[in-house]
Amino acid sequence: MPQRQVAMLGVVVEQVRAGLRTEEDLSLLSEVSASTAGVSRLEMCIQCGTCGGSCPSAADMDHTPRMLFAMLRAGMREYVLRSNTPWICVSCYHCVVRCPQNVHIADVMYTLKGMAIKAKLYQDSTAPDFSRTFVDMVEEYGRSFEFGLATRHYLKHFPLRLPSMTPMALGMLSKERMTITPKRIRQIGQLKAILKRAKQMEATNGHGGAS
Amino acid sequence: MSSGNGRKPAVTERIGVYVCHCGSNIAGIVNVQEVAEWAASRLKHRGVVIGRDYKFMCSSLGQELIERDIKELGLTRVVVAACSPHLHEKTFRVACERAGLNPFLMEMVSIREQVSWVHTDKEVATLKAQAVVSGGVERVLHHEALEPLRVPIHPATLVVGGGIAGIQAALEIADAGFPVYLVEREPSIGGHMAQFDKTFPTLDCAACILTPRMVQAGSHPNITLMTWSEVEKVEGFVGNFEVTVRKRARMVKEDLCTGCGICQEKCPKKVVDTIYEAGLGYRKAVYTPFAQAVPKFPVMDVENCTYFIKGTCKACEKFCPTNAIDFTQQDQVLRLNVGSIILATGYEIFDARKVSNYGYGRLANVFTSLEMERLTNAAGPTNGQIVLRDGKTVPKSVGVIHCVGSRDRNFNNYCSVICCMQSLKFAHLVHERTGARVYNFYIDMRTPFKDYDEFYQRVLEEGTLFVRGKVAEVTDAARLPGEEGKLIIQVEDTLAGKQRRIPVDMVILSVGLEPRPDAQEVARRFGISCSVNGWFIEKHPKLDPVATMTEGIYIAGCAQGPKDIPATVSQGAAAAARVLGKIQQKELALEPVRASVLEERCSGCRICNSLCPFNAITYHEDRMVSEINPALCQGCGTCVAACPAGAISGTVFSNEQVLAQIEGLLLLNLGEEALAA
Amino acid sequence: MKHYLLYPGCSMEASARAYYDSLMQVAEPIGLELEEIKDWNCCGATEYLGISLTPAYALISRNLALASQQANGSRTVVAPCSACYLNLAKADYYMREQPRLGKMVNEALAAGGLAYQPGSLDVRHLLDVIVYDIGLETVKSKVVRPLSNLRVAPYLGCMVPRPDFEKRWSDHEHPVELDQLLKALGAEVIDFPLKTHCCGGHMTQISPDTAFELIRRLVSSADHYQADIMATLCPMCQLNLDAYQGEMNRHFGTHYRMPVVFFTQLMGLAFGLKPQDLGFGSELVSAKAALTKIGLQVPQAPAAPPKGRKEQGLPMPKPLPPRGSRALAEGEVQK
Amino acid sequence: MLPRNGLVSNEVFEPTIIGFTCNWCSYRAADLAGTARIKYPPNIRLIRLMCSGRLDPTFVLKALANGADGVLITGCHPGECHYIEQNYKALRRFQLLRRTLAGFGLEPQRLKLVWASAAEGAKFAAEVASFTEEIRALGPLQWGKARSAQTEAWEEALTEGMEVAA
Repeated sequence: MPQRQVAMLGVVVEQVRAGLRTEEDLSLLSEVSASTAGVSRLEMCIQCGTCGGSCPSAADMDHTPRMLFAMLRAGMREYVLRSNTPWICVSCYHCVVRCPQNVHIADVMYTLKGMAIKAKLYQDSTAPDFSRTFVDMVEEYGRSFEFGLATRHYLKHFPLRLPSMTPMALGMLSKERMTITPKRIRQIGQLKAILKRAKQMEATNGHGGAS
Repeated sequence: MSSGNGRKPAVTERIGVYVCHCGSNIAGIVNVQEVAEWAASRLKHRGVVIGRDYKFMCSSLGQELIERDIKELGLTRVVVAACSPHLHEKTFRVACERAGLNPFLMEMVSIREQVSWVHTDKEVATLKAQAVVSGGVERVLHHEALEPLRVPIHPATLVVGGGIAGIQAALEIADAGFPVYLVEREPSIGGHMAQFDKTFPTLDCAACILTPRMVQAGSHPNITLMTWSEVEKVEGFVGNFEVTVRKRARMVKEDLCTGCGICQEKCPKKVVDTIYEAGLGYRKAVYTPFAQAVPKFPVMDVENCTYFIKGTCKACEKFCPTNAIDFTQQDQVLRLNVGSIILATGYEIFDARKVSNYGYGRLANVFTSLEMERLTNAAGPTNGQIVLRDGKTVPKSVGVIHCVGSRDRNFNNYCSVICCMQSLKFAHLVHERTGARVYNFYIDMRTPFKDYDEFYQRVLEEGTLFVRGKVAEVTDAARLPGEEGKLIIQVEDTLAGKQRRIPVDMVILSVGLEPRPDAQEVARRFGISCSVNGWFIEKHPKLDPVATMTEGIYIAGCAQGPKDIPATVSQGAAAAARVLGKIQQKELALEPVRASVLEERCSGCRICNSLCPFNAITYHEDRMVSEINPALCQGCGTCVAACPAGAISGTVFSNEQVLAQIEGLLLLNLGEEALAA
Repeated sequence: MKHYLLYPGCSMEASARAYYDSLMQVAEPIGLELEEIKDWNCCGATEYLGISLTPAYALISRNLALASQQANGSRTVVAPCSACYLNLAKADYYMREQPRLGKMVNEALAAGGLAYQPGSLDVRHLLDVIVYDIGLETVKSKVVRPLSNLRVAPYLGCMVPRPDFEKRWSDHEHPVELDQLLKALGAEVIDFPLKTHCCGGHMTQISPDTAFELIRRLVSSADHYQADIMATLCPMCQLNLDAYQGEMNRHFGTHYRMPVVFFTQLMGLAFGLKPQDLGFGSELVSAKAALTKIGLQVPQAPAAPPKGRKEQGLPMPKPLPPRGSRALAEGEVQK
Repeated sequence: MLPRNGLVSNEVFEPTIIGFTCNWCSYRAADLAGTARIKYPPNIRLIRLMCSGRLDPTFVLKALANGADGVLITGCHPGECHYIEQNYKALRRFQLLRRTLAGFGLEPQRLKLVWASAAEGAKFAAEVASFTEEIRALGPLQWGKARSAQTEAWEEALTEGMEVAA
């Protein structure tokens, strides 16, 4: 192998190590786009920062949404999927309606959450667990169940906060705004069958199934 | 005429078929080589002796190719498959003529606008292109040698719109010695430029450079100025348009008025001036929009005049020293004959209220760029003082937001061209006049053209703080210390990668330019077209940005698309040059599309007589036949289609030609072998 | 009577009981007939979408499928909860925008013997239906106890006016519908600049510090405008602003006491219904003080002085005409 | 069976459509659709006339008799005719032609009239697309066997230069 090519190979190895695996990751953008509900228009981003400027929780994000999109374009898979940005997104849709390119930003955030969970790259937040707990409950009962969820979640993640939350929880209970027993829908079997089929399709068609 | 499916009899004509690649515009979708070869082989029995494809048929080399074939192969007919005939029919006709072939023996078919640009499947597009070529081949067989009709060109020109584009065009033509009618909707000429204070990048005083031109236009012996007027109707054709203009009643007798201004002074009715003062100042019910208005005569706004509303007042009449006020004046409808028309109807500014997150209309100290022009203008409502909406407080910090309503799919998905420079101008003026801290918020800084980027450098030097980021919102909801009572601009500073909240006293929205709200209607009236975004469409985006698809109608200024003053003036002058060129020709060659009656077949039923919109058909009682006057006939062909005896034929669009084209398009000419294929 | 299918959503049965109760109380007088979709399930809120796509949309669409079965002469599904409204509307819209998604979802629904044809239902929010179908005039005609002197901050939160696929609202950021409704009830409505800003959503669970800041912004702004009460139309917003207000106060060392109720509760009050029947008393930040303000029935105070401009002031641009109304005539007249 | 230029695939019927355009409006609308790169189905083949008033009913019948499955007539909006009012004549002929088609046992919907100004490139493309779908739904044009005698007579009339009211 000529000297030059060997040197180039070294660069590629370095890039792989740095998480810049250009070879496969230039497809990252289209992968995210294809896994998003509706037409994401992600490739249309002009990096104007409307999203990052609009975001009510930008201060707590490690990257603004705009930066995340730049990283997506650069194929920086690990940086993107390790980012807390999608988890801090509150789905307020300010960025979506203001985006001059009509990028479906909020839905891209949902996609990134799903990809991060699947890639097991984002573990240091309570958020995936909250989502998981919520989803488990919905799958079991067909309804969400705030009291059970909140206690389970707080016990696990904010045990120290729980005592200070007690007055609130008691207030909610005494005012009959929290139920202790969950409701279950009548045809839970039907729902379970539907979700089972959906999950099978998801598994065979990859994330989002919309490839 | 045959309608059968069988093979056509052999023909004696010798046809050349030329398929253009148009770079990759056609060749990217249509297999041009295959089309040319297909024509040469499959249409051989229809007279096609040669089929060629070439990169750019319209280039001189492409044309020479056709000319050489005409001479060397003895072609008697030519079919060119390329772009729309509206673009290059003339080019190829002239080429044929040079080679000694009558230009009307050439047929041009569109495989770009009608095939490659609108279809995606390469195979199907190629098949369609073949059918289109086949239609052209069948049609051209029925073409006849014709001579163009020659009509005189009326030397007068109509210029619509009295902004700087229209003024420039009118002056150029008038100076060359030809009459011009300059029609303006508002009471005065001057347009948007008359509202500005300074012009970028030289910071010339707009009024100082514009006013002399306005005065010149107003007093030029060759210019008939018609302000407070609108074009209602356009009839006729290039060289001989007949235009109907409604001159609205001014309620002021122009021959008596001296323009002294006493009526305005005495009028008790104050009205917010939404046009000239951009809603930031007041005018009276009888008014000239500004002191240097041309003409100097005021107009009466009858919708707001107390006399017209309540029946009493007449203060203006009482005080007018020359008795020039006339409350009984009526609109005048004038008919003008002109040979050419220049449309310079300008633009409207984007309505900033639509971007509700910027708070215009809700937050007092958010201003539009046009309001800012009035604020900085020494003749404006604040005498050039840059103050907040309370009319007195000088801002200590100002934010200028670029791209408002532009480059945004929620509003206008195009760059408005002038806003970056306009915003830099505001930054400079605010800095110079108030010493305030200035922030400019931009997405991309666009400063092309002479001395523009130098101006950017200068504004940088002056200490303007540039933030790269499209502003997310302007709010008065204070959240942090120091924000109370301020307008907070929330933005991602994309170069720092952080969200910022910047409190300022005043926000200036650099709003984009939009087509006039009635642009579509005006386009229809003049028989031209508008783009998807509503701007008038030029004949060719690169090579003919001044003419339109309709002969004799030219466009100039922002009506064609956003542009700055130098470009506007250039286009006005260019349109004038084109008109002058036409006038110098004195006469014009027109398509010889005309109908004529074959007397021996005419049964004298007179059906056609009433159908002709131009009264070109007369009935001869003595011979009991109808006859068409070729000078009056415009070639619409309605009579041809209507004649029950088939006695009327039309040149260029004869029955034979159209029916043959149908057969060709349906590939009936291929004969039996096509069925097997 | 106007007939609609109702998708109440999980919160209406628990934390937002007051919303449900007051809705049931005011529906009848204004001629709103609501038929609950039988055996509906949770819409997945904002959580399921972040886990996986097809199951999330299948979960939402089961409700659409049930609703279209039950249609019963109405093709309109009314959702009072913002998140439910958005999820249902979004599923319907995306399945139309991207037919592939519709196909996948229907394949999943088939496992439960269900099907849904995207676009066959209209998903609308309760407020939309009240303002645009029932009409403000009808609402006004039922008012017997005008909420005069009650300063209300209209608060819509995010997901009702955005992303608004069907362009049902007057604006994404400053919609006027809730203001109009509250004004029809006789309330004094403040021009609340944060009316569509975020309440924190599920951040109260995930990142409480983030949520507290968002709650603080809203409550402090309403307080700054001297609102007596905030009126909302979303169970999540109400829960966050009401139940976590004390926690937020502790976090920042502030002392806000801003009651937050559902707009239907205020409608009921204006209609002369009893506060206890409307779910009053279930809020953690008591609305008592605000209620006293109406109970006192203070006679009409002299109208506030008109917002006259200062002599040297510059005129303001006119506001954009609301959706559907005639464009305003040019040339505002100044006496 | 007439040659359909390879547009018949096994699954979907690909109709052949002839479109008549006015030089001043709809032909320019087609140009504009092209310039704006607005895609539409390739089934249509256009013929330029100076005015929709030039449309001889024979043209339509000729096209349908010789393999077109549908005919689209396009012209300037009412009141905007370049030749003052000739498009109204096209409208009248269109209505007559539709009745004629029904008389021949053909679906009158195979003929459609659309107004498109020079500015309406997008509209032109959308109309072509929807008309193509309409014709596709109707299926290939079938001259009813029972009517073959009539058709023959009609074909004859065509060659002689048919008389259809103006």
